[in-house]
Amino acid sequence: SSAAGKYTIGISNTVQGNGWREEMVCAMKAQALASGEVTKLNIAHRNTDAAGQLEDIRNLISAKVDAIVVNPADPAGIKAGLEEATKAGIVVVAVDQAVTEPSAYIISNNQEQYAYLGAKWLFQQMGGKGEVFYMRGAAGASADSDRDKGFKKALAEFPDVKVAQEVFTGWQQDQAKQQMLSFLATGTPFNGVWTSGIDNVIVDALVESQAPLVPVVGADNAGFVGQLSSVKGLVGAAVTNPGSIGGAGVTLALQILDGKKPAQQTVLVDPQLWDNATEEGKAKLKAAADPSLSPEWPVSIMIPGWTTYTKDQIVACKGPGE
Amino acid sequence: MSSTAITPAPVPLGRRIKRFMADRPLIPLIILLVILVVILQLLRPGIVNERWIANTIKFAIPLAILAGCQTMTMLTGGIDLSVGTVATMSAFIMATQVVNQDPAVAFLLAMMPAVLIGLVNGIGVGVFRVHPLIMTLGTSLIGTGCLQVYQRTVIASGAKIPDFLAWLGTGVTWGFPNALLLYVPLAGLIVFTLARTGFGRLLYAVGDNERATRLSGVRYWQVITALYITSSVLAGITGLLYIGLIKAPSLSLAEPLVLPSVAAAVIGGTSIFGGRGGYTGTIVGALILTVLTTLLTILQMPEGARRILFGLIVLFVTAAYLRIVEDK
Amino acid sequence: MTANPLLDASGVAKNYGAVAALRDASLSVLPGEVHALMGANGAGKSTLVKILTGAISANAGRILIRGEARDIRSPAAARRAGLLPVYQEPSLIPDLDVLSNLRLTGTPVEPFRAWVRELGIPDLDLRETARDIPLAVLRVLDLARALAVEPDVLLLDEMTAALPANLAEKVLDVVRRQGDAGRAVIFISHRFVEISALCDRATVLRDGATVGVVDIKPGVEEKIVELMLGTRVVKTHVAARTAAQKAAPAPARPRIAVRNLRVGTKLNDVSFDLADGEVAGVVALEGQGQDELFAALAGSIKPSGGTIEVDGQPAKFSHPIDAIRAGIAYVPGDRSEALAMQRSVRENIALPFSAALRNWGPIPMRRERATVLSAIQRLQIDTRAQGEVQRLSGGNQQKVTIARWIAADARTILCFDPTRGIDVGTKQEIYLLLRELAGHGKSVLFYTSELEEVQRVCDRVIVIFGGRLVDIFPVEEADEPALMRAAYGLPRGARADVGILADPSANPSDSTSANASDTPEAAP
Amino acid sequence: MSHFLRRQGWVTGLFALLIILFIVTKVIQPGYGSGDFGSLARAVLPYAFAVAAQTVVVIAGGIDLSVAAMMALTSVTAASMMAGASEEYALFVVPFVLAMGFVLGALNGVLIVVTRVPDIVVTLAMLFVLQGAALLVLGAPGGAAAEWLKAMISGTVPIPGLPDSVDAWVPKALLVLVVCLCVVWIPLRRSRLGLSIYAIGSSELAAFRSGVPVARTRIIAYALSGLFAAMGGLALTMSTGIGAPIPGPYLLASVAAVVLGGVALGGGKGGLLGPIVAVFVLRLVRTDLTLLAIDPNVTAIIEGLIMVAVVMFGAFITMRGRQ
Ligand SMILES: Nc1ncnc2c1ncn2[C@@H]1O[C@H](COP(=O)(O)OP(=O)(O)OP(=O)(O)O)[C@@H](O)[C@H]1O
Ligand SMILES: Nc1ncnc2c1ncn2[C@@H]1O[C@H](COP(=O)(O)OP(=O)(O)OP(=O)(O)O)[C@@H](O)[C@H]1O
Ligand SMILES: [Mg+2]
Ligand SMILES: [Mg+2]
Repeated sequence: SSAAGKYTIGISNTVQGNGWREEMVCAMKAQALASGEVTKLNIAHRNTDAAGQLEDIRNLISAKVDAIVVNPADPAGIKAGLEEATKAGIVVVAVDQAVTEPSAYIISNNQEQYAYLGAKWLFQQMGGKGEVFYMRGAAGASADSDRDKGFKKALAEFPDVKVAQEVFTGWQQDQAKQQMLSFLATGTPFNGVWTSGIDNVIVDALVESQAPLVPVVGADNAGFVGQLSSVKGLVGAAVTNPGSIGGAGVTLALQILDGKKPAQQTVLVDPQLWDNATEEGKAKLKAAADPSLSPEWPVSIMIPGWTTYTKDQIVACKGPGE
Repeated sequence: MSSTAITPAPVPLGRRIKRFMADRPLIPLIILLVILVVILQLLRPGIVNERWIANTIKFAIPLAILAGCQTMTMLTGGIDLSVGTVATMSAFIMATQVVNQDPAVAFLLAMMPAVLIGLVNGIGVGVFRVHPLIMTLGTSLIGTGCLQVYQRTVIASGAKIPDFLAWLGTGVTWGFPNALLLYVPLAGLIVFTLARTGFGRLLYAVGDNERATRLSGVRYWQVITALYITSSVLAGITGLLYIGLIKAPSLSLAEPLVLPSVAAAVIGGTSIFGGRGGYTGTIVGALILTVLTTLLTILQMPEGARRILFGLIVLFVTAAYLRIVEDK
Repeated sequence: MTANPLLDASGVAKNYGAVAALRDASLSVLPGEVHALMGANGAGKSTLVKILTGAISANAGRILIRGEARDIRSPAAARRAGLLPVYQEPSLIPDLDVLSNLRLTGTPVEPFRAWVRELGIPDLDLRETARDIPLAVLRVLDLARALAVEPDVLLLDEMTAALPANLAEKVLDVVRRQGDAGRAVIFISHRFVEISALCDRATVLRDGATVGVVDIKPGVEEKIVELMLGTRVVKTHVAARTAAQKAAPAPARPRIAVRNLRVGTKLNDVSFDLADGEVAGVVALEGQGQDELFAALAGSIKPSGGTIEVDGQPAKFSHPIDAIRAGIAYVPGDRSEALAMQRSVRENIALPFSAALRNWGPIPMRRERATVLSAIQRLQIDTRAQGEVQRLSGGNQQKVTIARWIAADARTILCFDPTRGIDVGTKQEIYLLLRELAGHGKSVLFYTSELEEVQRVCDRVIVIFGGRLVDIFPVEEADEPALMRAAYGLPRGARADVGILADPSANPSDSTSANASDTPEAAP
Repeated sequence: MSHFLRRQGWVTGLFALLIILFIVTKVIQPGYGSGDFGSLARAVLPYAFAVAAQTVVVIAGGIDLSVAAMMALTSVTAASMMAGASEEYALFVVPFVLAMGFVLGALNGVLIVVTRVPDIVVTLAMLFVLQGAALLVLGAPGGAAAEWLKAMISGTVPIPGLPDSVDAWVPKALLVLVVCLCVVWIPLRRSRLGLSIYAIGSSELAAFRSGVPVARTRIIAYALSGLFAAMGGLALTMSTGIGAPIPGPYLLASVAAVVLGGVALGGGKGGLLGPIVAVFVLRLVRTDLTLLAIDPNVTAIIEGLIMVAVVMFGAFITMRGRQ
């Protein structure tokens, strides 16, 4: 049952101009193309909020797509739209973050786990004690509050680790770098930095101001992964947060359309941690490093078992019919 | 109305100080800046050191240049909201083109969209009389879209920050940020242009009374087009400097600077209605905002409270400044 | 007039920073009187009116209304106290139609309509947006709006300055009847004719202080002028053209030749020449096409037909810069159209220097200062508040608009009512200046709403009516009655009664006394 | 008179554009029906209130950069108050939130009047303050909305005397919008206060001299803006069922729609109808772009082009009209 091009798939995404999300959309396109089952992708991709995403989802329903793959602006906020889609016979798959609508399928990065894994590694590196600079994402974003849960969980396991300072970077590079530099200037002692994925500018800041290179946790962005093997004296770990989850979402949607429903509504893709403190981690980092990618793109451009496109395909960022 | 008799009383000291400051609006601004720095030092003793000053200046410079764009456009009663997009575009294009191209070629390519957007803004505002807010907002939307389309074509080639830009953006020589090498002449040029050139005169005059300038033989569209191109080129240069500072090209690199750049110009005493203001105040305004950001980062309080405080302080500073400078 | 004063202000002072607009002004107005408030430009007349009506607050002073101290903090409060102003600038909301403007101020519509008709505007559309209404009509509407609520004290700040003679006449008529009805009017004007014809008493201000109150009777004008100007009395008057001047040989080629000029429906088939060394007057009632004529010559609007030749070459102006390049400068009647109000006197005067693209570079400061200073001295501009032009008085602002073109050394100057709202002293200076320019070989086209100026300044007079050029007078024949008749479109030689002020025979004492005080030499 | 015609002409033109867009939509997607129109109405709702909020202050000669933040704050306040509360409690929440918008809006106005800082700066500062307050109310998206509130904007109401096929084209969301706007706007337009708002926008000096209480009028204009923004915040909570402390894209959208709707930035001119029609146009363009499955990045370019082109066109017409 794989006659070329049977389905139209709608995609809804509400953050634009961020490397991670761009990779996600490209993965969706590449996967749709590689699967050979999709005639057309219908992509609604802009900066907006839950209400705007509801609008996009309803427009996709009007466009009579067969499935909708959505990165939700908010787990609960788009419930009504997803419900309407299911009622209209459309398969709904949420990627990256969960949704509360029970009829929707979810394939997501485990955000809580993401933070827990990195924080735990960091606290171990610090020898179970000391001060940590906690650089969060955007205040009020659901991914940020999920990650905060994971971070707090790890923190609870290490009673001697204290948060020296907590800031919101807004997931903005310049703000994060300025915050780091200001923090350095205060002379507050600290033994580690946890970042919510704005990582390479933090390493830059440490290097530029000739501050002691404390362990840094970041995400698997190409820039940071490169730094982990190139910056001398830097100890750090990249926690995977693949944008290619978008491709996996398309695969899941196609499976369901083809009648192969997963056992559970929710499929979690657990993050991995690659550190440069162990040989094993170094090997993984080396394998993953890809200086040709834009530094904002996560290097894990594929998810084994879920994506079937080639690197060329995702980099070309072309969907079916383009 | 009081019925006091008119006695030419000696001018009280407070009033004299006020008048002194009103004549030199830069002084109260600098005092405000110093107060902020003192508060910072009290909160975190030792923070105000050479390194901190260098860092503050480094971050204030891109903001100050963009605020210069706002100052000049605001003098004519306009505003340039496309500076963020323009700076981002030139930074992104520079970083991606320099991988395969000669740096000089990459530079030219990077400045192209800046000139183009400035030209379109200028024509829209100057010839078609579209409100600058809308015009520059529109072109920045278009620019962002174009950048995103472009972005896909260069993913495979990656990005690189030219060493020179990194040196300029982050380097420090004898305690002075290298960026001053670019900024001091640039700021001097802006100040000079506004005060001592025909073009500067026209900016003030056009913002004050456009009909009067027309009757004096000024072609509005020429002034406005030149202005918006200048503004865009400055924004493009800021983008290059900024990418050297941040060293991570992204598709929204300089967007966060747009609203602060407007705020810096206003805090610095430039009227958004045109005809009034200058660049020296803007420079101090940019420094005030940068110090304020640090101050708020240092404070241990919930993010919400931090933002509330930021808003209140910006309001307070502007109001206090106006109070001091207005001599009515 | 033995009654108690309706309005009694004393010791009023107002400072703008270092500038004292008023120092010690007093004013007392009796019921039933039309009281003139006089003073040179910048004496503080407008400031006093604004204080009395709550538009600005005073630094000191006492105001009694019917003997009671009143605290007037806003125009609305003044209105409640029975004080209604018509300010020097129009006060209708530009983007609202007339009806909404009335509703906003709570003005009854029917009386307003009646007053408007009475004031000589029979066909006003109440739905028209104020922005689209000509300035002169706006002034009249402002007045009608004030009259409609039957105020106890009406304050008119240069009400007639921007009005053509026909409308001014109606206004004077109405004002006089206000006085007869037992109300009081405070009347500001620089025109002695009007003061003599209308007012009972005059309060004279000089440099922000009241320097005298006089009864208006024949011959008092000389005294008023003395009070107004203090030591600055101007005795040099411009004589009518002497025979020698008249004999100046006409140049072979006119500086500007206008042929069959047409602008939409407003101006039709106008042809005339303007020679070097001549001041040509233009006389017309309000809205007869003179605005369009000046705008077309200045390059502000494009004519829809006809030609303009400059020095024998056909010229096409698509922007004022084209006219300026051809040496033609335009001084608009409305100062706010010509000045960058927040900029300095110097920058305003130097503005044309920077206009051309090639002059956008560094300014030669020293040369500029010299040029500007000489222009300022030549026009005797009071530069005490030169940091911002908006702080100058109206008359000094007007001088700046002219100084600009003196500095730029324009060959032809189009002056549209340059003496609007200007004191006698300054007026004399401007007359002298225009003559002097002509003496240096410049040409001047001079529109005026005050007919008596024609005799003093012009060599020839062009009369426009209904968009057509109806007559060209040599100055000797251009006495006021003749001009007035021509302006009304009546053929030369016709005798018709056109108003109390225009015909000296209708009101001999007023007219002669005005002339006597102003320009004895020019008396017919 | 010509000005009046011009203004009405602009709104008529916008209506024509809207109808053309509906026809285009029907051509692109022949199945486009009443349900889809209902979706459009619901999408329009928050934008329409944001635009109404902006329109009032722009007419009064100001600008309000805090519109979106105000919506976020009122939305999180409503959502957090209704979380876990009874359905009836929402009857209290709605007026409370509206009053809160009104008061905070008035605060904007008071600050502008008292500090004499330009409105653009005051409302920019308030943007941060309100955003911060929203974050304090709800650190992350959450809360809930009463079912009856959510139901208020979904589906249609049977209108007696109208056949169901017509009814279906009158979604509840549209009714809510029309009723809310009219209840405030129509009495305002007819009152002296409304005139005063236009007056201070047109010429503050002339308004003052005409006896308009300028400061009070300005404060009320901002208060009304706050009220409309609170309606917008409630609309967000009604449609999503939650409150989100990060403001949506309503600020720039509101300014753009105000200008597209024929309200001059600078004040004194225009009405509410134009901007609301402009919102419908902008939302329908987005629908069409989605239906056409256009490359999403090109979508941004197209939206920018439309904005610039329409406004340039308007400017061009005015210029021609003037000559
Ligand atoms: N806003 C202001 N700021 C500073 N100075 C001012 C201001 N308004 C008026 N003045 C000054 O106050 C003085 C009186 O001005 P005012 O307008 O009352 O004069 P006036 O007698 O009405 O003159 P005119 O006949 O030219 O209208 C002038 O010297 C003027 O420069
Ligand atoms: N900045 C200035 N300061 C003082 N005077 C100036 C200034 N700029 C120009 N002028 C004078 O104003 C007049 C006109 O200047 P401008 O340079 O526009 O000359 P122009 O008449 O257009 O020149 P050209 O004859 O070369 O076309 C000249 O008399 C010049 O000396
Ligand atoms: Mg006056
Ligand atoms: Mg005056």
